[in-house]
Amino acid sequence: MTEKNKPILEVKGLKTHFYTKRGVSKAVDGIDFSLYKGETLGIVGESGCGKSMTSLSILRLIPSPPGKIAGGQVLFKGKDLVAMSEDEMRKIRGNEISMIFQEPMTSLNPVIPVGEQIAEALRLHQKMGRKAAWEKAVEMLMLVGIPSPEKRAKQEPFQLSGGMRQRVMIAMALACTPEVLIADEPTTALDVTIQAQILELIKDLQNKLGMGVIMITHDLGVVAETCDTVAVMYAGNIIEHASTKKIFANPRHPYTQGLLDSLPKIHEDKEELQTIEGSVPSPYNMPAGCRFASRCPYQQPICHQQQPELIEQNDGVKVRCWMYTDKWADKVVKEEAVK
Amino acid sequence: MLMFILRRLMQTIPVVIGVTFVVFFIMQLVPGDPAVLLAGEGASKETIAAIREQLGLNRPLFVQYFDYLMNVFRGDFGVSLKNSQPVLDEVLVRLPITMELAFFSIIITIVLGMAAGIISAIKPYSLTDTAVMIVALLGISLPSFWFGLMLMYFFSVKLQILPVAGWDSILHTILPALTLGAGGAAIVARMTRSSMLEVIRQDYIRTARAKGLRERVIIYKHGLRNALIPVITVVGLQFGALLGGTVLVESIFAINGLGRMIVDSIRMRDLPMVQGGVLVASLVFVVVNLLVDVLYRFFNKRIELN
Amino acid sequence: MTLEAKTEQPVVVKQTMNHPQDSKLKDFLSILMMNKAAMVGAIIILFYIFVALFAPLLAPYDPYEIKLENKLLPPSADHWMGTDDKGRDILSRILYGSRLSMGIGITAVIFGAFFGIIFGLIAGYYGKWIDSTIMRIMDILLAFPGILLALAIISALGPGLINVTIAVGAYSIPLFARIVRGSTLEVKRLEYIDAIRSLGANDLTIIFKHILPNILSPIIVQGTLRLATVILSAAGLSFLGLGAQPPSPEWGTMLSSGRDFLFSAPYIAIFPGLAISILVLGFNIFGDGLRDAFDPRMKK
Amino acid sequence: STKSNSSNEEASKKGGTKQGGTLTVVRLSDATKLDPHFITDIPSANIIYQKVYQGLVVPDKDFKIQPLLAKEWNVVNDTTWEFKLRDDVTFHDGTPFNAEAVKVTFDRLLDPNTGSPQREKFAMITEVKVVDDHTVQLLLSYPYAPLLSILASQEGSIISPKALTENPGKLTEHPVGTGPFVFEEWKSGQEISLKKNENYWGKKPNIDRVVFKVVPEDTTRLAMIETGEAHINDQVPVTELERIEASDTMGLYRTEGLAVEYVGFNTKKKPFDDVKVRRAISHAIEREAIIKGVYNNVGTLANVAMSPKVYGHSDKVKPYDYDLNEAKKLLKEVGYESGLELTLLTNDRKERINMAEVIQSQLKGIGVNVKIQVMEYGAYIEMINKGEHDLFIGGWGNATGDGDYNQYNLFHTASQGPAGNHFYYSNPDVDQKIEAARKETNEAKRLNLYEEVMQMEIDDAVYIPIRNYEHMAAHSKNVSGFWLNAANYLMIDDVVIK
Amino acid sequence: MQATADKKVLLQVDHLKQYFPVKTDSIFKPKAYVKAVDDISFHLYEGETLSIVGESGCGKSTTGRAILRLDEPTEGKVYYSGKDILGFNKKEMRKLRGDLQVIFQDPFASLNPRQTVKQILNEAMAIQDVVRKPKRMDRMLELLGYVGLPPEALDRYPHEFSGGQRQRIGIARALAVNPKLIICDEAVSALDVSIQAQILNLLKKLQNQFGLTFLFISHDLSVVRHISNRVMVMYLGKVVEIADKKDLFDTPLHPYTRALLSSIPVPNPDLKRERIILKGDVPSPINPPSGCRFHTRCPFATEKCKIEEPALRELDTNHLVSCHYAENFQ
Ligand SMILES: Nc1ncnc2c1ncn2[C@@H]1O[C@H](COP(=O)(O)OP(=O)(O)OP(=O)(O)O)[C@@H](O)[C@H]1O
Ligand SMILES: Nc1ncnc2c1ncn2[C@@H]1O[C@H](COP(=O)(O)OP(=O)(O)OP(=O)(O)O)[C@@H](O)[C@H]1O
Ligand SMILES: [Mg+2]
Ligand SMILES: [Mg+2]
Repeated sequence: MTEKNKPILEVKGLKTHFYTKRGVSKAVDGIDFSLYKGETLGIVGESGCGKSMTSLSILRLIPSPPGKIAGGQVLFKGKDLVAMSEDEMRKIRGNEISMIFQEPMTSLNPVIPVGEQIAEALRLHQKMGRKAAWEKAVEMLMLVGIPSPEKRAKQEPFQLSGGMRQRVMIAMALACTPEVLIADEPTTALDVTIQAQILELIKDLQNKLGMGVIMITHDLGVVAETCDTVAVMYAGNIIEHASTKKIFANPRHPYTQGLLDSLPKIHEDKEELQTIEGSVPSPYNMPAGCRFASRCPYQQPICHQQQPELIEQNDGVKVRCWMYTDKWADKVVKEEAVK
Repeated sequence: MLMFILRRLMQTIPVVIGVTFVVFFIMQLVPGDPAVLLAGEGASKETIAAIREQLGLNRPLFVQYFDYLMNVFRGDFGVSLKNSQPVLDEVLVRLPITMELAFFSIIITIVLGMAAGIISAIKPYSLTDTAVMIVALLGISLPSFWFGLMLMYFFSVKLQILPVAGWDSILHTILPALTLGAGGAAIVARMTRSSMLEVIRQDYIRTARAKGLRERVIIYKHGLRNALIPVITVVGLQFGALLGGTVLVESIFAINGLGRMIVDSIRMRDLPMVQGGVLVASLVFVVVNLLVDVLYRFFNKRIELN
Repeated sequence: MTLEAKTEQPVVVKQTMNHPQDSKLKDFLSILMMNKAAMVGAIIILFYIFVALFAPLLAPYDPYEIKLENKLLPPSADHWMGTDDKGRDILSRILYGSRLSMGIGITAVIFGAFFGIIFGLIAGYYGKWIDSTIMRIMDILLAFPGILLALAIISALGPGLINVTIAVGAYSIPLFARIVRGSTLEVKRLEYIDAIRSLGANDLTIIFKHILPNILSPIIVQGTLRLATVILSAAGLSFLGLGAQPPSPEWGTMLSSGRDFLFSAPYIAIFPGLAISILVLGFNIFGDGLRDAFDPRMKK
Repeated sequence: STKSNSSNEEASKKGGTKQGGTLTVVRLSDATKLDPHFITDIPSANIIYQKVYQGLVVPDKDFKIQPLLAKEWNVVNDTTWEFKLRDDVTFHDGTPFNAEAVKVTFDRLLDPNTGSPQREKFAMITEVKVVDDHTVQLLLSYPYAPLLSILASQEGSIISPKALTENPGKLTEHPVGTGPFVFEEWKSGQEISLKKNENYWGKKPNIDRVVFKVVPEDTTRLAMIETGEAHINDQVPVTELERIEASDTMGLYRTEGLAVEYVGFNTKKKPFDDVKVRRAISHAIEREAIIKGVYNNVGTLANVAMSPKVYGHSDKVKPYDYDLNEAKKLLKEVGYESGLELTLLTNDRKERINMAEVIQSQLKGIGVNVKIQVMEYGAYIEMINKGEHDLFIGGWGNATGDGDYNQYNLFHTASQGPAGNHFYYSNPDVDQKIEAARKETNEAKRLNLYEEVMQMEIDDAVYIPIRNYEHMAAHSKNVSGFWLNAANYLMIDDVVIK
Repeated sequence: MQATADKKVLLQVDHLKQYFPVKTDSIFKPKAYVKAVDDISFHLYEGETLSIVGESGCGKSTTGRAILRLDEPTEGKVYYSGKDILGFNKKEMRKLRGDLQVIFQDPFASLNPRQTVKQILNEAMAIQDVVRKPKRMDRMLELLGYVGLPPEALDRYPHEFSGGQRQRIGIARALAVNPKLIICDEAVSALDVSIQAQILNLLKKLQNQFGLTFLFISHDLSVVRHISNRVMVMYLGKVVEIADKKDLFDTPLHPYTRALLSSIPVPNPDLKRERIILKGDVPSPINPPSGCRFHTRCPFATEKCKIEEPALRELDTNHLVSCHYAENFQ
């Protein structure tokens, strides 16, 4: 993709913590990334690693209390969203930055016709009249490929199938032609054939509208097919960030490696799959060192002592692992790992 | 929808028949002979026997019940043992009064309850919220007859701004409706609050926020309508409780309603009146439930899919 | 079949928890403790239970002793809550009455819950015509306005503590049945029920060992809330002259006989009224707290 | 003769009486039927008695019989009574009142096909003979001394012959009589209204209308009087006495009644078939405490089951005195010194429950353990009619004010059960004397007979007399001129509303 | 292990139908049915893994449940070891249940939250009475060993385990009664990839160890490809294709299978495949389309497909397909 020099969205050291009675859960703990116009950034990682919270933090939609943005900046076209007033923020939501949620079943208001759910954002942000907004809503439904959109617009969500509802969500998100679209697992609830339709649709629309897309998923297949760059998250951190090709061809971080290895490959037969032993540390009680250290096949003392930084390698791949630093004792292992 | 209503109406038939059956046989268990009560002080055995004969109380129970049922289907609810008036007339005089009372009460329940619930839910855990909820809890915890008498004491006897009893003008309805509606209002308030808080946690509210809508729009347009669904159910159930409560309120405020009629008739062992009264009361209850279901469906069409 | 040496070392999430049963209870209690309202409710209820248990020790006078010369004394140092129209000490009567009123409440709820649970479980588990038959019968019960049902039952059985209990308990049956049926339908769909079924367990085992324990929380919540209602209904029956038999110091009876003095000696009605209201309040807020504590969203 | 401390009677006499207005009377329960031949309850009778309907004779304030529709009467022989009727009376429907009307009324009452529950009271009448248009004779099968008292009661009301022949069924809901008030409307369960009879033969009432409203709750009724929403409440709880007296908007009217209250024994049931047990318990009840403590001194201490207002009463008969030692001694004699368990049955009237509690507490003193059984009226009646009770609290209304209605129903063997003898008492001597008294036309002899009978009953300790009724009414201070007769009928002819 | 023709048939499903009545508003309208499974036949060889794939709602779970008689099938026959188990009475069925076990999708819902692992396993053994009481403890430890859980796990409650561990408990419970056939209904769908891999490895290991037969229900084709010997593709209550895994993945003969295979996102950005994007949504099983049920979405549908329902026919050895034009894809 064409990388314009200035990113449209820049996340710097974002921290989102949950202050609960059990302690502080560091769901997002220092995230940095940039998104350029027309680019699709994939965020992957296993369940609970903080993907959704990252995206919600960008729009300042984290449930609060108990959640709170504890630090960092989210620069949208140079302005810091974190520091904005709620009124200003509202002007951006749904207008310049939109979001598609994971669950099409529950993310639409069950008692309001879908057309109205699209039109209300248009009336608000584009100052359209009732009629114009409705017509535009119908047009949007047509754009996302819903047959007989005039009829469908008047229906309520329960009358639509899952795939259609997800399309409605997309139409809603795109109605005001935002510059950034955040798609939080837009297809997990859907069948593969429908998933293919939806992904195709998002890609099409992105090409048409040229927006930056953040695609959140844990399906590496989806990432491979749709994203330009990928950020891999683990326990509230990005642990690797690179172009899609590079990550799949040559994963650096042991976690990324483990993840790719544990996928059953559709075009090869293996009797036994690779697995990653152990489990994710509790978000209430993060280890001092690398968060993957206890599960890492290459772990060394330093890994347990200090958390590595996300460091950009020569080839532009960013990785958060001691192996790729000078502090790593056993260079051989590192070489092997790179290979 | 029409079909749904029709089917539900059909379903009420066995319920209503069941009700008459239960009433009939419970009343047989009740000690006390209507003939004796009608005969009055000092009546001889012969007099009592004559009255019993005259009322047809000598026939076998099943014959009595069956006859009764058949007559009901023909629209004949029998005559009161007490004053020989057609039961249907007596019931129809009182039904509108009780319905009026119930109507005003449920209005109080709904308006007061929802308003309080919304006020509470908008700023949960605030001082207002706590205050409103404490009042609501008190409302639930007061025995209604006690509350009614207190209201009467203050507003009618002390302040003399409202009439004590009767059912003649709109002023007369205030205290009884308040007495009857207060408990329900408290329940509805709490329900509305928790339902609102629940709804506000839902994904679609997040969606609405993500669209950049104002908080007010989110609460009233996206929140309230959904929050009302469980509230409607509660209001429906409340209506049932309310019908039961009319007995006490009608006694206190001397309202000539169905509840009091049934109680008086039970005391007089006036079986046809009890039957007729309970039959109509339960019909009302069933119809109200049906109405609630229809409303429920209206607000939440999703359940049609199941 | 050999035990493989190389087993993947599983990670046990909470290494520290050695007594799961305790910890569950503790979890639950700690959530309950955090809910201030529920604590207030629990304290109120415990206080009443304490009073009920030690009424003979706490009561300054014999609650039954009639001293007509002392009648209608206003509250004073001798009689903190005054005396009633027969010269009995109201405080002592209220203290003793706690046994009756709570007794009625608890027994009635247990009575209602018992049958409600059985009907609800059977209806929910077996479904089909059994379900519709049972639920129609429940509808019939429900279609009677509650107090009328109670009235009918009491007229049939005669007044008295036990019959009042049965009467107000009976109206709780359909309510419990509905809740239990709903929860049963929900739990029945869960996969562990299918799992146990596919192991060949019989219906009784499934219903009582696997479904019932998992639907207890709504039942308990409903139970505490019902307790509140039941106590009020029992008082309402006393108002209609169908409550406990004299000279029982049952609160509803005291309250309703006090209404004759509402304007001249209001304390006769006020104190039992307060006793009822506060207890009902206690059960209500405790029930609400329980509901929160049982709410899976509050757990983690 | 009444203890009335209210100013209402005097008020009506002085000054120019104000005309018009609607009198509102609030009452516990609704009427059941308005046909005098079928009425069996006071609330119904009260609506029509002396208001819509009148009889040949009427009791005055002292319950002495006075002429009404009959100007005069004489006893032709033991079994023939002749009445001279007024000739200036018409029924509300315009039919003239005459001897024929009397005949038609009584013929209907006596016709077994009518099925009147009151028929038996008049069973001694064999024929009603029209002598001329305004003279009528009642022929009796046997001498019957209290005839006038039953003619004066509401059952003796004379009904419009036109209404009777055309549509007797309608009389249940629409009475047609000769009284000062004409029936207007009956809203079942709510109120009954009567309006002034503009063609009344006697002194026309001051008020235009009277409404009897049903207000079941005691507190509410009184509150209505207090606020002026209603004028008269003739059922006042004894506990409110002081409050009413202290109020500046309410007045209290009190008058002695015909009814009595007593504690009865089921003499058929063990151990109450033993007169000693009955006497023991009679000795152990401190009746004065009940009058004062429970009844707040409303009513007087009864000495027999007949009120002083009833013809035949004697104050020479003395009940058992309060003597615990004697009671214990008697119990010991019959082997109950270690205690006795019994059940005291009462209906759910508040005062009676209170009385039961007090009795329970009193009997504890002689080691008798009383279980109180409160029953709702219907069940209570059924229980005592079946004779399943031990001890019960009962009362007798004495609607006619004559000793026969009292003694025959309460104590005659033939009256066991529903008719009134719930003591299941049977004593041939008593039976015989009651029958004799019934036929005795000599007043002194008759009174003597009753005195003897009552003494026998007390000796047999059939019951423990407790209280002679006193009727009370609370009224708004702006009404005056009403009174309650001894049978608790509200009299409103002279009412004035300020 | 290969499924060969001379293998013994363990389970035979013949013309199985499962219709669920749906509530209609009308009392006059005929009752409507969800035709969740509509006349399907297949068999399972001993020791093999047969997978059922297809989109959500196509009747996979229903098939599994019908075989287990968790729901009584509307019509058809199920033979287990040659015996018609639908004719079994309650008692016989209870006994048979020892042979047929099931592992469910949701590791959170499939264990009674109020029972410890010990109680769960103990109850399973007690119900089927497979192990005498004194020996049960040893057996439980053995079972835990198979699924890779430490002995301490016995005293814990399900909520104290992670999803993967719970799924292991479910597997241990199924193994406790020495089953021959295990139906895995989406047994790994709810798990994260790395845990999914652990469980898949475990299942394979156990199959090798005990000669188990699996009916593996999933919609994840890469998982299916990994674990199965043969694959059956369902669409809207019908079988559209059954074949050996290799045949199916290499030469899918049904247009639906082809679309399905091409829809799977492959975690390889270099692999650019030609994707068949289907139009429209899955039709309702209450009113399935006439003729070939797939014709509404099929890119190759003709008039014939709308009218005539294709039979399931053997186009290649062991490769059955129900499409009029399957030959075109050979
Ligand atoms: N309300 C909350 N209270 C406390 N912690 C929370 C809350 N919501 C989320 N978290 C924490 O935030 C972490 C990240 O959650 P998030 O939803 O971002 O995960 P995710 O990567 O989107 O997972 P998934 O793939 O399951 O959607 C979780 O581990 C959880 O502990
Ligand atoms: N008990 C039931 N009552 C009514 N309809 C049912 C019932 N069980 C399943 N169905 C319907 O039968 C169809 C097939 O369901 P089934 O659960 O077998 O699908 P599936 O292939 O397992 O789907 P998934 O991949 O979502 O689990 C669906 O349309 C479903 O709605
Ligand atoms: Mg997420
Ligand atoms: Mg399934």
